[in-house]
Amino acid sequence: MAKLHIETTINGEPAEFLCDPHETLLSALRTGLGLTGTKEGCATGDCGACSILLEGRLVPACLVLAAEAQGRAMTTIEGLSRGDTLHPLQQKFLEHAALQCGICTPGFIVAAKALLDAKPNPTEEEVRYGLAGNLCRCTGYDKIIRAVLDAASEMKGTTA
Amino acid sequence: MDAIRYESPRSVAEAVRLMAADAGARVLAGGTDLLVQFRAGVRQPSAFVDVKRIPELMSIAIDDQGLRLGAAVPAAVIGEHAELRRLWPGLAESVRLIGSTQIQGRGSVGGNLCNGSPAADTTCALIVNRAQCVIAGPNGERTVPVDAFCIAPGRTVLQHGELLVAIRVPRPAARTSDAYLRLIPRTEMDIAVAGAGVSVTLDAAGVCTAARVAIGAVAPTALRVPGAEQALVGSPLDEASLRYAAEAASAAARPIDDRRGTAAYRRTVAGVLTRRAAALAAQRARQGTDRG
Amino acid sequence: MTAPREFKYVGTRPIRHDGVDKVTGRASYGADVAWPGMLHGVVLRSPHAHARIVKIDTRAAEATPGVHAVITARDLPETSAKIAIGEAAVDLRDIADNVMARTKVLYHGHAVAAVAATTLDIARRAAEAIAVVYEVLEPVMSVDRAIAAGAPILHPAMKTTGTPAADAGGATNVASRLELKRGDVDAGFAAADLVVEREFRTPMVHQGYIEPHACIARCGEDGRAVVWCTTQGPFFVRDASAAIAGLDPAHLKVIPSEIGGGFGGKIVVYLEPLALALSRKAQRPVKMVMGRDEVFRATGPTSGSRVRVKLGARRDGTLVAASASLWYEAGAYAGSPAGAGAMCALAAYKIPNFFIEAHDVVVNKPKVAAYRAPGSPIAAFAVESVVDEIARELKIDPIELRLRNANAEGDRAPYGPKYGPIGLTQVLEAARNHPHWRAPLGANQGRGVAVGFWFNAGMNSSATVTLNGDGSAAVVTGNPDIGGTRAAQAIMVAEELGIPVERVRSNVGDTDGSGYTDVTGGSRVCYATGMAVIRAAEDAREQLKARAATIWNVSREAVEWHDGRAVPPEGTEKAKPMTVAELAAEMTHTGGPIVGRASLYAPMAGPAFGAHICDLEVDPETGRSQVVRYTVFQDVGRAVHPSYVEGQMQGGAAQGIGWALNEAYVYSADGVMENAGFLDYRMPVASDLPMIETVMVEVANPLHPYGVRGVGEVPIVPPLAAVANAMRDATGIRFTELPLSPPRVLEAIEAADAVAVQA
Amino acid sequence: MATVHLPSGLTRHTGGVDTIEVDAARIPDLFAALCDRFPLLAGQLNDMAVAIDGDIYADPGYQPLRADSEVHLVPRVAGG
Repeated sequence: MAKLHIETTINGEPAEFLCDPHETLLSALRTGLGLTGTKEGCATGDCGACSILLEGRLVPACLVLAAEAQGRAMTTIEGLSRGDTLHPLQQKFLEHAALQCGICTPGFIVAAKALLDAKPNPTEEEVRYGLAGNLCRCTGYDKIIRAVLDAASEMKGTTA
Repeated sequence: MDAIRYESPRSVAEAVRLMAADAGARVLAGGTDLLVQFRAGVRQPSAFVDVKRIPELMSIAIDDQGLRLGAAVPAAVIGEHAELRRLWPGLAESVRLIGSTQIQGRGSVGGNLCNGSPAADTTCALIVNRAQCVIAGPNGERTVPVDAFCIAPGRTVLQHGELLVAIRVPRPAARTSDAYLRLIPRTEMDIAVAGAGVSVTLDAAGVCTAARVAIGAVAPTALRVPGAEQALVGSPLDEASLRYAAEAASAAARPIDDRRGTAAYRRTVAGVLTRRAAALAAQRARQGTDRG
Repeated sequence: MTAPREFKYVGTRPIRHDGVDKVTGRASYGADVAWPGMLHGVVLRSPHAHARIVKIDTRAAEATPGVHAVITARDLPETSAKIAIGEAAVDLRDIADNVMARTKVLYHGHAVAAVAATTLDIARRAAEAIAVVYEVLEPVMSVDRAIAAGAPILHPAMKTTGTPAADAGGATNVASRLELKRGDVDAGFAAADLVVEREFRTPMVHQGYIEPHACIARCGEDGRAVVWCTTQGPFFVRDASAAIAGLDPAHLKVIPSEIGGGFGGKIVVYLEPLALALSRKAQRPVKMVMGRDEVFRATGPTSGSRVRVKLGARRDGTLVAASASLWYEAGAYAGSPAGAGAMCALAAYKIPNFFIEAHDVVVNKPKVAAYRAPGSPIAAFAVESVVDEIARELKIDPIELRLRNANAEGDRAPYGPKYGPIGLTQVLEAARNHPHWRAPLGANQGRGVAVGFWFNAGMNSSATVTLNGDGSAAVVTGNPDIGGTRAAQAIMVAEELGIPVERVRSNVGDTDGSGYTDVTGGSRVCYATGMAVIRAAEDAREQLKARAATIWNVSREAVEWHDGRAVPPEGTEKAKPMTVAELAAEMTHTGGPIVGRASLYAPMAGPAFGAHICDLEVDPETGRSQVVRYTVFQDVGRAVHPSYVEGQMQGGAAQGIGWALNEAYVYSADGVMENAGFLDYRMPVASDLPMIETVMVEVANPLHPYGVRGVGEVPIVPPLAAVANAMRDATGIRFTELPLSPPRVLEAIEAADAVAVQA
Repeated sequence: MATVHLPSGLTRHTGGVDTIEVDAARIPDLFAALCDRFPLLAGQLNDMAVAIDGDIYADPGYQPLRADSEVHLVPRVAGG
């Protein structure tokens, strides 16, 4: 089975990998490129743990073929912090204890970034519906929503 | 997994050639249904034909004729199109209801239609907006009304070698508007247990001169409900006419029991949603500025 | 620890230092690891819910290029060792048969064979090439069917243990029966002014952790093996996997990964013994990761149930008699939490006369595992619903009625011993005085209240506290950290040594690196392991005091300790107080490195109570409902890190709300789960819930130096009834079967309207 | 003399007796005394947890008893 050679940009850096034609982008990220920050919770697009940004658009990496990434730019959780400074969302998730086991946290932070990019000053309801595609079983969502609202107010005006 | 191919045609013609040459090939737009079925072993394509690099399938255009919506345009992109949301609020609503934000980043109206689910959110809204499906195939292009596009659960009118290129929606007449509502147990993420789309046109006095009603998840395909339409036409869309329309919708429904809901429940709720969608469409039509 | 102690760090909310890895995606979970030369393992699972295995032919699979090992139950030794799993001792024979079926498959998805190959695709294709001949049997899919005359028998040799019913005898699907009695229940009911009896049903539900089970195992030529896996109990994985795979536990090390949620479902083993057996055969590491459908079909949900409850009360609301009959699905093998349910059912109330019987019934569904306060939510759903009916009937405020009957210190628990200090009354008073209880309700809205109880576990824990030359410290325990317990442990060490929390790193050790420790579960980690951490820190502090004594040449007893400093006795010349950092810098010449150490067996841990208030809005035309306000009150003993205590209260409430409203295993007639995925197994999403307010009540637990009580499990107990009581308030209908799905609610509303029309 | 309370499930092995005074310094001695007096109890006790003056020990081992200890035998419970 001949593998495909895919050239992409991931977190601002060129990256290339080999993949099977039917391989998902999630599998290519985790095994091909060793970026295990994006997690698999269901492989059917229903849990949000594999959320990434593909050309700036929030998508489930488990429902994208790795081959589709040819020539496209992606952002994963590993790309959110700059050097040793965390993204405001990462910092607020820690300050609000908005995570317990943490398996859903990467997906939530990437989805929250996409939400704040589109709506810098969201209401609680807009945050809840914007993040309805990310399942969390530990927190009951309360502290996650507070962390995102807090990050939004801190980031207002600055495009992080 | 013998050799599955990945193709990424740049034109409709190239896509048609690929589809015609391989009966096992399947069109890949958002993949939110196809890749789940592939992963579950329900579908074994011999090739994925990724159509997202073909301009005609990825564009949105509105002219005085109406809307031309590329079959592969992601729901999220449609949701951000202000003019489309203004002219067809019910259609925009149905598109926004397809899954979560993540699914919206991938799922398309064309994909929703071609998956052929009786519970598909956009089909009812497309039917009541008199949409037409633009199909390209080995012997050229043809157009099919959306009411006839899905023929059974998971089966559409597409022949071997054909693919859905775009959906055309005529510009709404003056004092016309639509609405789409669905019933899901949670507030997001679920497949519709029942759905209803309504479009109404009012005259200057507020009397309904034309109406279209379609209900989803209550039959092998989305259903138009002429009985409900007749109940609305000629009335001022008051409580009584909406109630008759609801009863007609419930009567027309042919639901089944499954893991998502009971038949009796779907029948009742199809009526409730028809009444509420008709009220919302009427309110929008009354408020609507002249969109002629 | 009687006098209330002033704390410097306990009760503060430091940022957990291990959190940075989690928010940056660096934290390593079960499936995140790949070892050189690794093969991929997959499991072939039964397509039948109940069948005898006639023949398994693996030749075609073994011949597939790229396949390095194929195993069936024949590759695993027969074992009947008993092994402790949490407090309950468990017969490994059942766990081993559940890991891979030997002669019979007992549920759809039951493991039958496993394959290891160079790629997942090859392994999957090879698994499909394994030919299994089954003799299909009629499946038993409910308690009612299991106990009906002539029902198929899952385990021909099964006898009802415990206190079999009088008419018991012969082949049965009732694995055990338990009785709890007190006083004269008939006399009690005779003396009651009001008797209310209802029968309740709940479906099988799953813990719903977002991380599927995953592990990687390497078995060397010398029989020495290592397993990296996501688990709540690395020591149990070591001992059970060794026994099931036929390895010497002395040669097996288990390294717990970060764990992506467990709630009791990751206390058991499913993949680890198979990965070890495959690796031994292939002589290469083998990685196995479950798909979400496998997690639903073939791990350990909690019991579906049928519970009948009858309560008798006098006109003034005093409960005088209670009887309950609990029937819990055990799944394919004995072992439902029916006993725990029986003991928790009446734990809140002083009822002089009661009779409770609890049955553990096998059915052709996956073997149930623990799910957060196992058995208690099901029992509370029934009892708290009937208590609500009695309050309504007698026109007494539902909190007032509960206060009148609330157990307090010195009262005898239904399961026997007297309660120590417990906070039920304080929790109920906090609920009654909270603005939520009096807030106005909107149209179609209702309010419900319910209480919940859990024992909280003690058991075995070990901890070491290692001092570094700069005065910082590292603590190591054997408990995987699901809910932030590492942060609490850092606080405890900081408190005992008097150093800043940021200078304490907490670590989860592997089974070689930490002393034996029981599972993370039973709400025990902050209590029991916390106690070991405190004693280990005290041990380190005593060694520091001894070093100060050496430096000042005084007796050890004469050295005092205040606020992180060793203080010399009055008048010792050339001696000034020394900080931990100063003492640690000297440690290599005052006696060598300092390692504080403690291990202990902690008794059952100070039971805890919670009360929840739920406001629910119901759409009468569609039966849809939405939680519009929710407040959790809970006796936490002492909150070490309040943010993570609140997190447990909010997370438990959300799971309970999901259980009440939309979650359920839906089975076809032939025993196949029809909604084995997150689309149709509907767990609450962010937009389904309001903010969940938390009110912590702190009634100190005398068994813990800081008064800590377990907090993890109580919060899932009240929501089922709190939501159902709110539904009753909103619709006027008493629902006795979960989930309260829109179809079920609308059907009842329409039926009630029809009756109203006729009346 | 420790006072031992048996759960109703075990009283069928003791002819209905549910409270017994036993002279024992530690749990193993208490179990031995119980089994001497009620042979049918043998083998029934090792799956039980033991509450001694309110504190429950899932694995009672060699726990000591005070002269006036109150002991309850309690079914074991697995946490979640």
